[in-house]
Amino acid sequence: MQQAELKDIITEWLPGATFDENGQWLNVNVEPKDLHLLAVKLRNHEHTQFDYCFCLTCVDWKTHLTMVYHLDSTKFRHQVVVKVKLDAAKPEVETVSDLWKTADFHEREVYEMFGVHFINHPDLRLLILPDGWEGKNPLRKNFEDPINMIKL
Amino acid sequence: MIEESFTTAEGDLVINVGPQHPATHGVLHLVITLNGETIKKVEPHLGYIHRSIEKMSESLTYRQFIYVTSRMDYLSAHINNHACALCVEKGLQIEVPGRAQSIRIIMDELTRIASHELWWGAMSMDLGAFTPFFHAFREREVINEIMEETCGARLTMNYMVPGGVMADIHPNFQRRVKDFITLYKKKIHEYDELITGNIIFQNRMKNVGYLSSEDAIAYGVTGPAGRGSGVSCDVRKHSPYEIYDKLEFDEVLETAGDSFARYLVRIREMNQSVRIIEQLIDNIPDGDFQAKTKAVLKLPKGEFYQRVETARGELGVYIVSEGGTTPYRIKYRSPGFSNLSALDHMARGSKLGDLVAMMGTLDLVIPDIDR
Amino acid sequence: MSIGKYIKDVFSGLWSLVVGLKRTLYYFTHHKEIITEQYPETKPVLPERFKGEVVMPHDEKNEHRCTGCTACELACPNGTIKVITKFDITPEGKKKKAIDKLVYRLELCTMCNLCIEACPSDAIKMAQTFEHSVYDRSQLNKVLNNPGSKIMDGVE
Amino acid sequence: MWSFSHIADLLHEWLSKTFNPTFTLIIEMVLAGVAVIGLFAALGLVLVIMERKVSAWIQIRLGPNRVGPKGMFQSLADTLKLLVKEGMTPDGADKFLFNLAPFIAMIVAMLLMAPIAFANNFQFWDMNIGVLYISAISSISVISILMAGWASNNKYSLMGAMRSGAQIVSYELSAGLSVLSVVVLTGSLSLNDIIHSQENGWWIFKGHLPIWISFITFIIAVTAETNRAPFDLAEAESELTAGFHTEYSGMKFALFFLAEYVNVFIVCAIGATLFLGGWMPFHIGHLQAFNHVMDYIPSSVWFFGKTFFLIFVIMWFRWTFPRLRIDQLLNLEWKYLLPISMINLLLVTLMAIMGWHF
Repeated sequence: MQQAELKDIITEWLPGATFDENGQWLNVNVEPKDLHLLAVKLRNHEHTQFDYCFCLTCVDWKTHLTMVYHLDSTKFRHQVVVKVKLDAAKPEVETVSDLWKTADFHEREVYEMFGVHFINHPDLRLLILPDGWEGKNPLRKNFEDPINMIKL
Repeated sequence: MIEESFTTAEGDLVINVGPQHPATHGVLHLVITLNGETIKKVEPHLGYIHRSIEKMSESLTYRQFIYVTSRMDYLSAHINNHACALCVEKGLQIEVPGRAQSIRIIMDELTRIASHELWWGAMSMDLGAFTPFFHAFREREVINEIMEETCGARLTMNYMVPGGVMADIHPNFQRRVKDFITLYKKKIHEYDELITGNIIFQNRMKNVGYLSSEDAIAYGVTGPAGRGSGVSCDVRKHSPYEIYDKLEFDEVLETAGDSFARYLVRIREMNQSVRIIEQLIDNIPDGDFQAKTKAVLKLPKGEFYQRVETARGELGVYIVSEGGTTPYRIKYRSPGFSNLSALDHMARGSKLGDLVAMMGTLDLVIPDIDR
Repeated sequence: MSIGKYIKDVFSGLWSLVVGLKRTLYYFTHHKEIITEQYPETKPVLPERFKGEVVMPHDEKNEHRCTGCTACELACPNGTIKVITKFDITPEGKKKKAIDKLVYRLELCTMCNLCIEACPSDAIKMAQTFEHSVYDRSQLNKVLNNPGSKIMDGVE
Repeated sequence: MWSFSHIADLLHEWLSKTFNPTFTLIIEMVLAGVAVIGLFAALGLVLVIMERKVSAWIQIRLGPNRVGPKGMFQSLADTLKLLVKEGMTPDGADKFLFNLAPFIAMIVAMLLMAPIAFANNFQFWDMNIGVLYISAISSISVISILMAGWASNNKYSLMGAMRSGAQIVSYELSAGLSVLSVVVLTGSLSLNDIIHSQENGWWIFKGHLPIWISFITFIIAVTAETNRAPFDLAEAESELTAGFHTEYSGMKFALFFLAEYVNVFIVCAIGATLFLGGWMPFHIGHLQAFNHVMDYIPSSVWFFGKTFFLIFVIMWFRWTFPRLRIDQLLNLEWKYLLPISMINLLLVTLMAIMGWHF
């Protein structure tokens, strides 16, 4: 499906979504509350069938966080990027691990690295960081670790 | 008191496979709940060699950050470097000379063969056959020597730079690659004699660690593991980079979805890699090995994503640039991380001995998972 | 399972084992296939591109080509190289920047070759040494320019 | 000619002349004990270096080549290292059983030495139920493994021990049945009689297909019984790190290691005795000249040659095959080996009754 068609079909589902076509793929910006709804449609609609989430990550923009979902369809081979702007102080978004199981691990990684809380995630625990790690999120821009800093 | 600590409330045995364990080939820590010999749950605990490569890359320039990625999946170091170089080139819109493209692909495919050979040996060793390990290293050593001669290092080459490759190929390169192909063709049937045809091996592999194609897609299992489940997930085919679209090779697909299918995919993929190298080795175009680039690279503001096929699956490099000399954020979508997430699903209900076969055929490289 | 298939299974299984045994027996009896290298006695011949350690070549007059431009220091991703400069007085009485010390910390080096690529005057290169083990980590901090060395004429 | 039996006879004569009968017996027993322990030590050293060389050559390596000529003293150096190492006992372990287990393994291996005929007329104890004695005693070795696994208080050890228990108990059956087929043909349980029954041809060269089948079953079963690869599930290092001896170190580990090799030697010696004619030289029909040349080779050389050939075969297996899974291991025994060896035994019995063998 071409970018224009994708844009039309997503606008139909979510009139509030905004688009950015400058990049490699179509970028869709949605509100956190709409994410799961859009994800279900993208995953299951017969013309989109985005069944493969090949990248799931987060970007810290200091003022806010952005969740980035890269979706691919193994049937149609079209891609789309869904972006969700999150509040930096209390980032919360609904999980998509029920739709793409790979999101389970990736969301756990984002949870510990950025502190994003995923609502309804089945097993939101630390995955990479050691047990008892509290508060600080290493990939946030304001992260500082004066003890383990290597001084050159 | 011994009895109390030994089992869970349900009477299950919880054992820690790793962080130091012969089968994990690194510091992977799996907490396994066992009922007798049958696995009830596998829970990976990661991070024992997490070096925060993503965070490190944020403070390195676009030339510097490439070398770190050799340390992610150290068995496909070339391909990792390639992915980063491609992503930077995409941002800068550099046209890579044809000579560099051919060299890059030959290097990638040699890396893939070397990686699969090490996997073959290590996986056979996990299953209890020690001899294949040494036999596989004999061929792998030849590739390593080719790498050493041209790139100056055996494992972490840092040969790809934005715009091409760091140095031209060594004068001996073509001859030695051809020698390697001759040797490879002479020895590859021994792999089948030793391991593939062996009845014990086949029984250990068949119907073990079944992963349906739907599950493989859902878990994001890519590379030979995904293709063993019948998912057409070869990035070289569906979104080709460099000159892969002009080359003749087949995407190896097996539909059984078990460990043996994943094994066969890797073995056949080596033959396809040899086929690619044979097409290119005599036709490396003349010209520059590196495009002219500025001394200080600055990517325009924006987001760039590059997908490549490493020996283990799809590697994604996601660069967010703010227009500076260093990336604002880098995400590496490593294949091992997603492949590992399917392990629990595959392992439930199997025997403890099968776990080794599954981990072997998923071809987990721990630094790739932890990054 | 029929009896015929049972017997066929047994024999094909045994045959597959015999094929493997034949292969290992071949290697057991053919000792010229052995690939072991006896390392300390026979040292490996390393190709000239092998990246072992950064060195600064000096000529017979104890002169090097380093201008102290710090390009290598900037190119290094790990902060391995530290260029300490001083000011020489040239015969014309002008002040000229030159290196006092070029400190190289081997323990931090990943042999990525970026410093050598960056060097505009080819002052440093990779050596093919590889036996770097020492008893004390401080021995890995090296000063690359020889004591009393100075810059070669004509290198700017 | 200087043969073992000759030396033993001379010694016995001299001792009888010098001392009274009771004292002679005591001295002879002490000497036998010393001989067994010496044989143990020698076997350990020889078999370890042999295994390392065999594996090295199969794996296109050189193997140990630094200590002594061609690395022949490597295992001696290893033994010295293990001797001076600290033998640790883990905190939660059952200390008594933990320390006892390696000795049980050794004692069982020592007891098995008794009825083996090392050369013509050279046997520690020629008992009339030699075969029965061996199958009875060799079953005890599982106790030491279970003991070690349980007492270590380690989950890997326990699993290894449990696997080993299931394995050894099952494979006893087909090993026993395949031994029985020779016993049936010979009509005697004494190892000496069995050897003498092969005077005009070793059992596997007499052309009986059932004996071939039982020979193959025997080799497979004893490989499993001694926990050697491809049946080394008790210590499967990629699954259970080291199985039942995970927690052992130093000399206690060395004893397990030694017991494994001595067990391999013993089962191969039994295999050589039952199927390959023990110390009997190789004869071809009526080629008198050839047969005389063969007779000239001492009987002990024949015995050790055959035994070491079988040991090599078992090592060859180890360095070629991948390991089986536990359920496949039991499948192999109960679905394949056991039925085959039972039918085979039936055939052999029929042959013996009808007098078809020669």
